[in-house]
Amino acid sequence: MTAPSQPASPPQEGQQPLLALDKLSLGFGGLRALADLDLQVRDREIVSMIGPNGAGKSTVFNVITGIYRPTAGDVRFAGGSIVGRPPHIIARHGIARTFQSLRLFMNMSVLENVLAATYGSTRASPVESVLRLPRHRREERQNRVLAHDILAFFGQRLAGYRWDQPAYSLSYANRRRLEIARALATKPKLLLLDEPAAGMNPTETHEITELIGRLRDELDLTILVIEHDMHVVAGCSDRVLALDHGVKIAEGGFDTVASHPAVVEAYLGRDPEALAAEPGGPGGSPTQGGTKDR
Amino acid sequence: MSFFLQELVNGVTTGALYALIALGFSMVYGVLKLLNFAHGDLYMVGGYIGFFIIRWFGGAAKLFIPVPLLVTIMFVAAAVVVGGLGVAMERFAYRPLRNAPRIAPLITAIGISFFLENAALLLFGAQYRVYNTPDFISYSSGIQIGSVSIDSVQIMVLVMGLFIMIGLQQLINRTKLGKQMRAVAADREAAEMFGINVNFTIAAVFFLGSALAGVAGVMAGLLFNTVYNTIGFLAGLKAFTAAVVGGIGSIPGAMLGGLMIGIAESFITGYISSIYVDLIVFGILIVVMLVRPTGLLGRAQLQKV
Amino acid sequence: MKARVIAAAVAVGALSLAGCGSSSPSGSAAAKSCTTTIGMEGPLTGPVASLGQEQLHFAELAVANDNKANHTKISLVQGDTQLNPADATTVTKEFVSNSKMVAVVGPAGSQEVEAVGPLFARAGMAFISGSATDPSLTTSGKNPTFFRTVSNDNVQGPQDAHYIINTLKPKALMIVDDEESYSTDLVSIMIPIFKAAGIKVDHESVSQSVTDFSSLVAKITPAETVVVLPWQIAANAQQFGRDMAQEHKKAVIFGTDGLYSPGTFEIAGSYVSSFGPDIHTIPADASLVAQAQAKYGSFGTFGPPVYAATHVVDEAIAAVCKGGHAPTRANVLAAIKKTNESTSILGKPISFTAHGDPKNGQFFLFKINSKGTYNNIPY
Amino acid sequence: MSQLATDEPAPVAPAGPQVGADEWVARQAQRREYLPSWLGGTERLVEKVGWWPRLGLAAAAGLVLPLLHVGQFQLQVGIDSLVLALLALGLNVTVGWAGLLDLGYVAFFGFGAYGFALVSSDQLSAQGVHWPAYFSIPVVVVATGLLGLLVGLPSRRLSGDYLAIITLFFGEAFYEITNTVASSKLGGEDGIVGIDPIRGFGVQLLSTEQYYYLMVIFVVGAMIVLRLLEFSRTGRSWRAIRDDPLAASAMTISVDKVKLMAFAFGAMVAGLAGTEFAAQQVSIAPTDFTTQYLIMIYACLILGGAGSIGGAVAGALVLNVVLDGILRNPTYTGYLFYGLIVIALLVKLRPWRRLALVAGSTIVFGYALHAIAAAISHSWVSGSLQSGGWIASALRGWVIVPASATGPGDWGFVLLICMLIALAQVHGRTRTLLLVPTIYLAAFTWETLLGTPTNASITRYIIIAVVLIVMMIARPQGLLGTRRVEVPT
Repeated sequence: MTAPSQPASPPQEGQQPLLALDKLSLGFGGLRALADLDLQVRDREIVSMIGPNGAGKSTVFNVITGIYRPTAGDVRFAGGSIVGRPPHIIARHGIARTFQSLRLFMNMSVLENVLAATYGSTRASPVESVLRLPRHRREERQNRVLAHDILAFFGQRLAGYRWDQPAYSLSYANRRRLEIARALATKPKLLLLDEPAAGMNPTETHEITELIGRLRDELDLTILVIEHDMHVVAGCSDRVLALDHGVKIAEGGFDTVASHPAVVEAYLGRDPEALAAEPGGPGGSPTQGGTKDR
Repeated sequence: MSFFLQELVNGVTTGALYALIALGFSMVYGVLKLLNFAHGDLYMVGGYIGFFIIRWFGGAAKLFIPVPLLVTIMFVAAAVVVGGLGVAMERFAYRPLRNAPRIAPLITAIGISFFLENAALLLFGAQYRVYNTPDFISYSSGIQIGSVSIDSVQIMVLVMGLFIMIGLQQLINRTKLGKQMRAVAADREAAEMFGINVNFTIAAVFFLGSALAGVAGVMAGLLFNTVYNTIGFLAGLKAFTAAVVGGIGSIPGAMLGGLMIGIAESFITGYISSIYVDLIVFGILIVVMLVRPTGLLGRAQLQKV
Repeated sequence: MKARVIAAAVAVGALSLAGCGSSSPSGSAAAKSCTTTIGMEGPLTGPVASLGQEQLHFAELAVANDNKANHTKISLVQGDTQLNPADATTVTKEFVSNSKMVAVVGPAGSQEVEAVGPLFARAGMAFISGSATDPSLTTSGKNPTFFRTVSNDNVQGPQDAHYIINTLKPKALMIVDDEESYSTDLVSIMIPIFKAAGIKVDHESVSQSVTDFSSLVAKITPAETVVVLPWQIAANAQQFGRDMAQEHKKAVIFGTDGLYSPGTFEIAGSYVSSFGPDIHTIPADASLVAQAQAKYGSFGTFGPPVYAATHVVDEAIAAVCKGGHAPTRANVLAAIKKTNESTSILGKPISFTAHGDPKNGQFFLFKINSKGTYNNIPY
Repeated sequence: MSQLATDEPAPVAPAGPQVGADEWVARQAQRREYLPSWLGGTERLVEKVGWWPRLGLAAAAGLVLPLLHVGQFQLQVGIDSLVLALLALGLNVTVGWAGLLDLGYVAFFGFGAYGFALVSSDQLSAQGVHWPAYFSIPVVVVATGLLGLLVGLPSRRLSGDYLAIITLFFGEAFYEITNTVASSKLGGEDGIVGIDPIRGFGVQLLSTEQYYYLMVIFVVGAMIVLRLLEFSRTGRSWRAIRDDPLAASAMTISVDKVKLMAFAFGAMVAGLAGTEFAAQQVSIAPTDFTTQYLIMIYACLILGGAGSIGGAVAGALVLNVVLDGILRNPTYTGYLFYGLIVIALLVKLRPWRRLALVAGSTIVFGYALHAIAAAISHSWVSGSLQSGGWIASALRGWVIVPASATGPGDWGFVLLICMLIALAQVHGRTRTLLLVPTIYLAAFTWETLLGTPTNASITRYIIIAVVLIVMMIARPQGLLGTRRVEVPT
């Protein structure tokens, strides 16, 4: 097991953040999903979001990517506000995501899943495509190169002989990988990963942890991760953010957040005794994960 | 004023009928998310059953049993037979498709509708079958208020419609079966995990919904006298509109929608022209759907991401 | 596995061989007796199937009776048009390409005749309708091989309108079409005549599939003493009349052809004009009526004109054969043109004008009494 | 990301077999579903040939057909089938690829036909409007596409069943408008008559052959265009929004625009089919564009396999040729009926012993029953068989045909339906046992009710309905489609 490399550019005061959430609030009817959430993510930073189920983590993603519209507050990406933009425009600005409940194009082939995500970066009209005019041919060529490269990034896991198979024929773990590959094909600056390790065995979980590091190091991506598996959180994050009931309850390094009383309480209620009994719980993982010396 | 009232009475009666058909339609949609296109044809089958029962008991003019008994037999027989037909339909055609792509059960429903229409043509012939209701339920047995007349069949339809709707509402809100239905409608898999017999519940919904269509068929026969093999299509379409306008999957919505469509039709005929009835009714539907896609009483479902 | 493949292949092969074998014509029989085929087009299914079935029954009856009388071997092939021009076109193309077929009875609707006329003209094949009454079919010149045994709307529309104006004398009336061309055509012929006579006309329209008329009936004002229903479905008119009774409306119903249906439409005091006579009341037809009733049950006025049409074709074929010629399409067409029957099932002579209309076009008017009986009255 | 794009694609050798869940899943999925037994063998054989060669072969076969001394009627059936194929191709774009359930599709067909008819007849004015086809067809097709955009607008807010409903009513509204509301302009129930043939540049298409060839060209052309589109940016975006519109929008696809394009494209193909239909048919009427025909188009697409270009065409050809070419002839209908029973038994019943047992018992059962019935009353067996040819001689003395067949036939039909439903519910020995009386009852019902000439046209529709239902249960992906998964949302 290798730990991800150190953050290439440590957070500096005064540098403009790539993504900034400013007093973000969202309510569904009487239900408050997010309340006055502030978050700044700098370039090439990996930030993890943790919190119990229903804490509003995925809701943050949905607001950032334009699926929900915040009732108050602002989302600024690369300096400009993106609130109110439709999802596909936000995606074209450079924010890509994966979904907690896998949302692949199940009946399209592996390769086509990746190619479909190049829609925003291509321009060929249907007429050009039918007549196979130069722009269509050029774009298709470039897209194929891109897709090959992205899929190759996952090594043997998504190797060639599977590319023409429908996505539903992949195993659960590979579907998660393919979802990340598809997100990469939109050429993002910011990648939002919603529980990338869910449903994976320990080996695969480790691979994903490594992969997240590589994505930042090799592709210069900024990454926001939602994850329940504390091995992953501990293994890749520069910074951790804990949410509960739509409110930020802690932010900082992994160890700080994981031992923060509010976080412990949020996960386990007021009984600190149960902490040790929960192997995957926030208290247990830094030591059990044990691969990283901080 | 009396013209207005007369049109209102006519509209409410027709509307009650639409509401009954729409109820079953809406219930089935609630549990299976299936647009059961064959629902209107169940109504047609109900109409035929009523006709043949009249015939078996001597024909409209020469009945050899008392009229209340006859009407009871008609309703019970239509409810049981059509309900059974609905259950058979579900068991045979829809159940294998429960996890198939959405289009599959829809196409099957269209196929069943087509089958029922043509099977009825084959078995019962193309001629219009006539109940001849006035021969055994006299018009003069109704109520006359000024120049507004409400005949006893209309009264019966309204009263029965009201009772059925209240009963259904109670069934769904108060009984164990109703709770199961709501659970299955909300989340079939979760309901199954909680030990609810999903297959039984869905079959029950089909039975109830189809039985209502069968009852509506008999009512239509008594009211409008005529039954033939394609009456189901238009009635189904109208009920469909009613269910959607009211909010598909919602029981009070189906009632409201049915009454609205019935009254609208009546007033358009009375005050504008019969030529534009269908077009305006469809127009209402399109406007409702665009302004409030979930219908008047339907609840928006939060999309899970 | 392999064995099953072979077995299935053999089965398929056998079936297809058998199919080919039986479809080859049995040529030798044709020479001995007058053997030939005629077609019958009608709405055998669909919304007006009852009409088409009645027509089919009478065509079958005519062929059976005439074969017996003339010692011919005419067989009848049926084609379902659903009263739909597109279906009629398909069926007609099938008939025209059937080399054994020499003439066709039908189709039922004017719009269908319009669609298939050119096809029959190209094939030189005669076709006789027992119910298409649009005047333009014979006057347009597009249908040179078309004949009909019924008179056209140009006779019926004005005749009915004038009867209503002169005898029933309404101040205002309601006229309701059923959205089918037969009905809308008649309405468009009648409305100007009413308006010219100073009668206020409320023109309404309900589809044939509507069975609830209570809202429409509520609209009838006391001044409107006549309701004209040029409909094809008698059961609907009956319901219309009942809705009137229920809402205490006193207007008189005046219906046309399709409403002629004793036993179904029996609103007392109503009038029905029909292109066909009630053959129940024609003494000479008594045995035929009995025969038809025994075989098919009750019937109205749509069957007999088709019987007459089929009879015309049968006689033409018999005449050609008797003359020692082969019953080809051209021969049969020529013989039909020469038709001159001194009497017919319709109770009147049948012969055709140069355009194919029956000579001495005539409609029949009936008034329904309180027992539901239809009484023929003069116009 | 920049360094990625510059690299050449890394050559990835197919990995050798690995053990693990992934591999197992992958291998399982590779086993595509084929038709049972020998039918599947044919399927595999066809699959070995590539898509383009297959299209070439099919097109060549289509072009050669008229040279084989087929009659006018057969060619007409061919034209009708090809019109349906074109319609199914267009529907495939909207429904098969983009997954937008458009139940008003037939109105686009009608709009194309009416559009062409209006500018190619005397309908609009006394001397008429008579545009040449090279002008009118593109104009009408584009106009239909614009109408498609308009009708597609609600799809931005509505999806799934709601969209289906609203489009269904659009279709009904089209019928109402042409039939009743605008009847003075559009000819009402009579429709428009006297439509010009396709003409332009001094050429007129008049004969059936010419229209047949034109339709072959149009269908093959549409297949080529759609195939090129399927694996392009647009085609992928269509299929992406079918599988998951939300994910598609997160992946830079402008879902609204893509939906509208799918609607417009489907509508354009339907409009094109409409112009050909009007020109070839000479007259059109509102009844040409009813829900019944819509069901027919859907049946074609479903039978062939939604999402597959070849499937859409094959479905249309098979269904329409069967319906118009075979089922209009009572004798052929009989062959088809008994043939299907035999084939179904051959394919489904295994092992051989069981097949022989069922066949044997059915034969014995029939003769026994016939003998008993004959012993009781002669009138029970004195009716005449409906089937002709060798089937009749094979069945005589086996199947009971009462003198007056109508009543027993009706009950037989009802009983047959009950038996079939029962058959679907039981398994094993009971099913085998039940099969014998069911087969016999099927033959009885056929000879007394379904096969009679009077009921021929009703039987046709019953067969369409049964095909739709059985197809959906047994093979929802259609003849040529691939099975699809759908993630419930």
